[in-house]
Amino acid sequence: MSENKIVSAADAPGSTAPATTNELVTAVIAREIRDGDLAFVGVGTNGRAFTLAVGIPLTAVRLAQMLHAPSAAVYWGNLLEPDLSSVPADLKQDSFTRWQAAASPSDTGVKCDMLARRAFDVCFDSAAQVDRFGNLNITAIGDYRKPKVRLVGCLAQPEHFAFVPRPIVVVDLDRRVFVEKVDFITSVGHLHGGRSREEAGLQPGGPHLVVTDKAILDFEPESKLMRIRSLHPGVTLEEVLDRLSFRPVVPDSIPTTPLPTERELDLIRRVIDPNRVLLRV
Amino acid sequence: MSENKIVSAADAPGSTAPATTNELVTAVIAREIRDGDLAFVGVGTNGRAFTLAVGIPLTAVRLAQMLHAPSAAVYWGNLLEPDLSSVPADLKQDSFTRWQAAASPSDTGVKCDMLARRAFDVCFDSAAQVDRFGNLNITAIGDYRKPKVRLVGCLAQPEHFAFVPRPIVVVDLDRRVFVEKVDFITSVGHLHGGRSREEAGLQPGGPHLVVTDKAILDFEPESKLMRIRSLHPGVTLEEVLDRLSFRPVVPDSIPTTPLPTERELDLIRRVIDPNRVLLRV
Amino acid sequence: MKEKLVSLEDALAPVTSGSTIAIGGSLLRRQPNAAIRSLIRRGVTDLTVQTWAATTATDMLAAAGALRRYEGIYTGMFSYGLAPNFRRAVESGAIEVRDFSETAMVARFRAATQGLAFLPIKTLLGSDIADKNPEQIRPFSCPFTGEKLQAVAAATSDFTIVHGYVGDKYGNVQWPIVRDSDDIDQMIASAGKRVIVTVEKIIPHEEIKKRPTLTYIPGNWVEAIVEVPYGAHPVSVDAMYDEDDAHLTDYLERSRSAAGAAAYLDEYARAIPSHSAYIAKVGGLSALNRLDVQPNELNHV
Amino acid sequence: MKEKLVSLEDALAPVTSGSTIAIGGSLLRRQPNAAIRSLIRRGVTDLTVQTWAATTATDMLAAAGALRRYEGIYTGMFSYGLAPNFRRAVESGAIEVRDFSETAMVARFRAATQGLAFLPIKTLLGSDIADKNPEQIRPFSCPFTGEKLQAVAAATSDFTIVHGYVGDKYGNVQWPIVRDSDDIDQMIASAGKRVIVTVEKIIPHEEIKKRPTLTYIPGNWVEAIVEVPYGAHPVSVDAMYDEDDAHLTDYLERSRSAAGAAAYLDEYARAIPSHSAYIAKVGGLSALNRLDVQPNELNHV
Repeated sequence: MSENKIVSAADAPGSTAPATTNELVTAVIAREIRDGDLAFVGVGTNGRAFTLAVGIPLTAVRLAQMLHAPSAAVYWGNLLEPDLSSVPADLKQDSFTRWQAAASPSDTGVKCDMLARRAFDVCFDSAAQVDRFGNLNITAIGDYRKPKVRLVGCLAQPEHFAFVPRPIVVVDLDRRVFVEKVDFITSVGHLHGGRSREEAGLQPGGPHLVVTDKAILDFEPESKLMRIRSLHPGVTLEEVLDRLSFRPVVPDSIPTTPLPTERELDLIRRVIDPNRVLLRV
Repeated sequence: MSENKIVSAADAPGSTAPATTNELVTAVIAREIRDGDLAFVGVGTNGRAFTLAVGIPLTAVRLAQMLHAPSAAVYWGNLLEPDLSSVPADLKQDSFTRWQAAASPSDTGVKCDMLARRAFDVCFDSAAQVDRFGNLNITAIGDYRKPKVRLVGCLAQPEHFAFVPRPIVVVDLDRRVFVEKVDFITSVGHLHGGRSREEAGLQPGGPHLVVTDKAILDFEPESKLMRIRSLHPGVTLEEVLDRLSFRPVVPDSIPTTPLPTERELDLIRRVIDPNRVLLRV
Repeated sequence: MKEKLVSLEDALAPVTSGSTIAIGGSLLRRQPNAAIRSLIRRGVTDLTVQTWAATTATDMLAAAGALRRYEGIYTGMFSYGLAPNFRRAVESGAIEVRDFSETAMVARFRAATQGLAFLPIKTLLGSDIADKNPEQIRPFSCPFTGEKLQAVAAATSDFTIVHGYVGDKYGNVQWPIVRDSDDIDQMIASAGKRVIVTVEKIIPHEEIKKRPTLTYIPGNWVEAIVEVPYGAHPVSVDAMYDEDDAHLTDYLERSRSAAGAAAYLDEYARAIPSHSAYIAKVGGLSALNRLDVQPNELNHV
Repeated sequence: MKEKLVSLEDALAPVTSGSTIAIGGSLLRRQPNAAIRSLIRRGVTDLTVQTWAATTATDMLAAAGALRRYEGIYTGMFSYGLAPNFRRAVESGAIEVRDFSETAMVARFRAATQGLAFLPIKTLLGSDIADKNPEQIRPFSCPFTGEKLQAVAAATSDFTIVHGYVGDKYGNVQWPIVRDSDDIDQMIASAGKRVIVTVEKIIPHEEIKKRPTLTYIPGNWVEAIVEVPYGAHPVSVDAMYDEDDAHLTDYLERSRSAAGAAAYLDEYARAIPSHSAYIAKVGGLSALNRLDVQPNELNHV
């Protein structure tokens, strides 16, 4: 994310500095969180992938908790409703072990069952490939049997798209990521568009929003094709189209992604992530 | 059990007194327990029903542990491998809570799954009705919809007969109990005899032995009809037939149930159940 | 987090006649008796209940004529014998009974927990349990082996009522480290659509957060939580208090006739305005404290 | 009870080339790395593995060329990125991969635990996970609703290898009260035919018996138990020690080439006669003690 200024804890932006792209999308996501929502946040890896999968989602849910959704909660890793007011300062195991939470079910099946019985409202997903119908691939690039790039597998991403009503995809805009058709459908989004998802036997749902560093996208209700919802401040339509290897639905008029409010920026910078652990890169 | 002298702790029989019927059948069952066996023992109710369902089985497994099956174990109530050297002295809840054991799985499904994957070797079952093919009824006497006597239901008795290789039925001999056909098949024994059990889809197994206060019975291998295996000392064939409402298989020569050895009696009386808690009535 | 701490009456207000309720507890442990007395007091009737090893809660509902249908693995009084009121009602044909074995009932709760309409078992092949209930137990073939299996229908209910040890105002319920187990309550709660929990004691959320692995019912699953000390009386809460032998004996004695049981319910449920009045009626906390068991050094309740 | 405490080598002796093994641990927690190094040392190969979130154990087997087939939900290095050796082997076509999502893999282990050939899910409708694996994921219809479902085949294996916290000589394994969870290990152990457990520490049976609810793998399920301090190194045992960042970084650095990874395994697995030699090799207990975390006051390990 080239223009996302990387700042250290020492020079965290004051409340008057303009919003970074991470802050911008965090505020957009926060507004999608409703009071009472249970959000599934994955455990992520490191670097930028951590920011996308963990940092932005946790910051957004915490922001929503503080502003309009006090009873919104997350299931993070093994922790149901971890205390988002004290996110661990590092990723070492013992920091996770000591993170206080409402519950830490001993059997991972508890979380799987909650997914399958549709107990979650929102989830966050990154992927190596996203196609125009919002199908995701985190399994393999190229031929599945002898792939060009073997990725991590599946985790619970198929469950997210099968069972969570409002999945939010969080990825950076890139032609290699946004492909016409994913090489391997790990998570079934809107499948082949139209009613194909329901015809495959899945319940209504599928990806709801695609949050990127350049634009926010959603899906056209009938065709289920990816559609541009808003462009981030200073980003042109051409820049966005250039970073997609398929043609999305382009509305006649596209609004600009609303900037975070001063209050939102202040909470993110001063209260939620003062050490820039979550929105570091 | 009329001739089973009820003794208080104060006058527990000395090692030279003749064996009671409870002691006799306990020794018979103990010899059925093999080293390494895992036995399912139910939680029972009170009085004579407790002796049959809990007292005799626990004493028998402990006796087997001390003599020839040191690694035999029981799953009792919620406890996997409770310490049989210190059986609680009463049936109050806190005595169960404090009974030490190797494991006490928090989810009752753990025990159900162990049954279904055939992790048990032996189990003990009492019933209100037992028929000539060893089917059991603990659900209802008379019409299921408007029964003459509503009993407790099912518990895990269907599982015992479906999944445990060597179930042992422990009941007192009584015409009302040993019926031609049970009013309700709670637990499928040898069903209608012959190969009917396997034809219904059940795996080989079903009741192995029927231990009563008058005789030991088993099942004829081909017909699966109940068969007299031995008569307790002093009991005549007529007495036994008189207490069955069907004609069992009667071999030409029927041995006498072997008496407990002096060592067995001594262990039961002096070490395992010195206060006559398990074999009280 | 959302505060869910309410009064017993408010928690149970949505439970109306005709509801299907799953009831927690096993044998003489953690029957949600205070909640059941409250339902009886309000005259809720025509209930379908789903239970594990049921004792007092189900028997009192039967005595009150509030049970239309029963689905479970056992109803009795454990070491006290058969359940007199349930037995009388079933024998009179007043309660529609569907029996299930333990793996079958576990499969039913698990199916609801997993968002599935059924789960497979092979326990009840050839049994009258299946024969009498084709509506909820259906034969089918294994898609891999072709072997005979049975599909048991998910145990879906309108409300789930359990009694737990300690919890916080957000509905997070924890168990002691050393306890009896046989814990169907987590399974029943996970299967529930609207879960109402009574607990012995409300403790600060700060205490809950320190040991999240002891939370067996997360607040996220819970609609309402109520503090009801001795809420399982006259049965026990393991690690906290024992069953009340004298009270249970009296209950059973009076339950030898329908009229006696009705008089018992008049006295201990219908004429009692609240759980605190019930506590006063049975002798007050000083009498109940005598049922307390010694705390285990490992526990923190 | 039967004594099951043996040496690592004796415990693993039955595991031969061509076996199917289920491997416990999740991400950088409780990977049974000491056991895996022992299998590599002995030259066991042609393995099929079944895993949850796999990291070092599976990646080392891949580096050793010991993996024929893999079935699991994830293989990577968690916060360290992709799993280099596994990735290289899969990309070369050397490992047959079958991917499963979390509910699918849970259903597979549960099916084995429940003695069933399959369990139903509805997660993978329309996905390539199902499309590429008709052998283990089959469509069928719900016997009640007729809705589309998928049957996933039971995860049956020859051996199950997990690394636990503490246990007794009879194979009873307990977890700490405050720990990380995501605990697939109980599920994997319950699904296993022959379960081999390594633990950080053997403690007296008398200690186990005092808190039976903390036993997550009962000795009854276990074939062999082995005391292997720091047996998960270079990953962590939550509540006991953290991952070894320097060692993991070195492993990943050397794993940038197949030759580098082979040299790593020569040095840390093949040329090492025992786990105690491994401990000496990585700097001895004094070096490993530096990874220890502060004990939690609530724990008793």
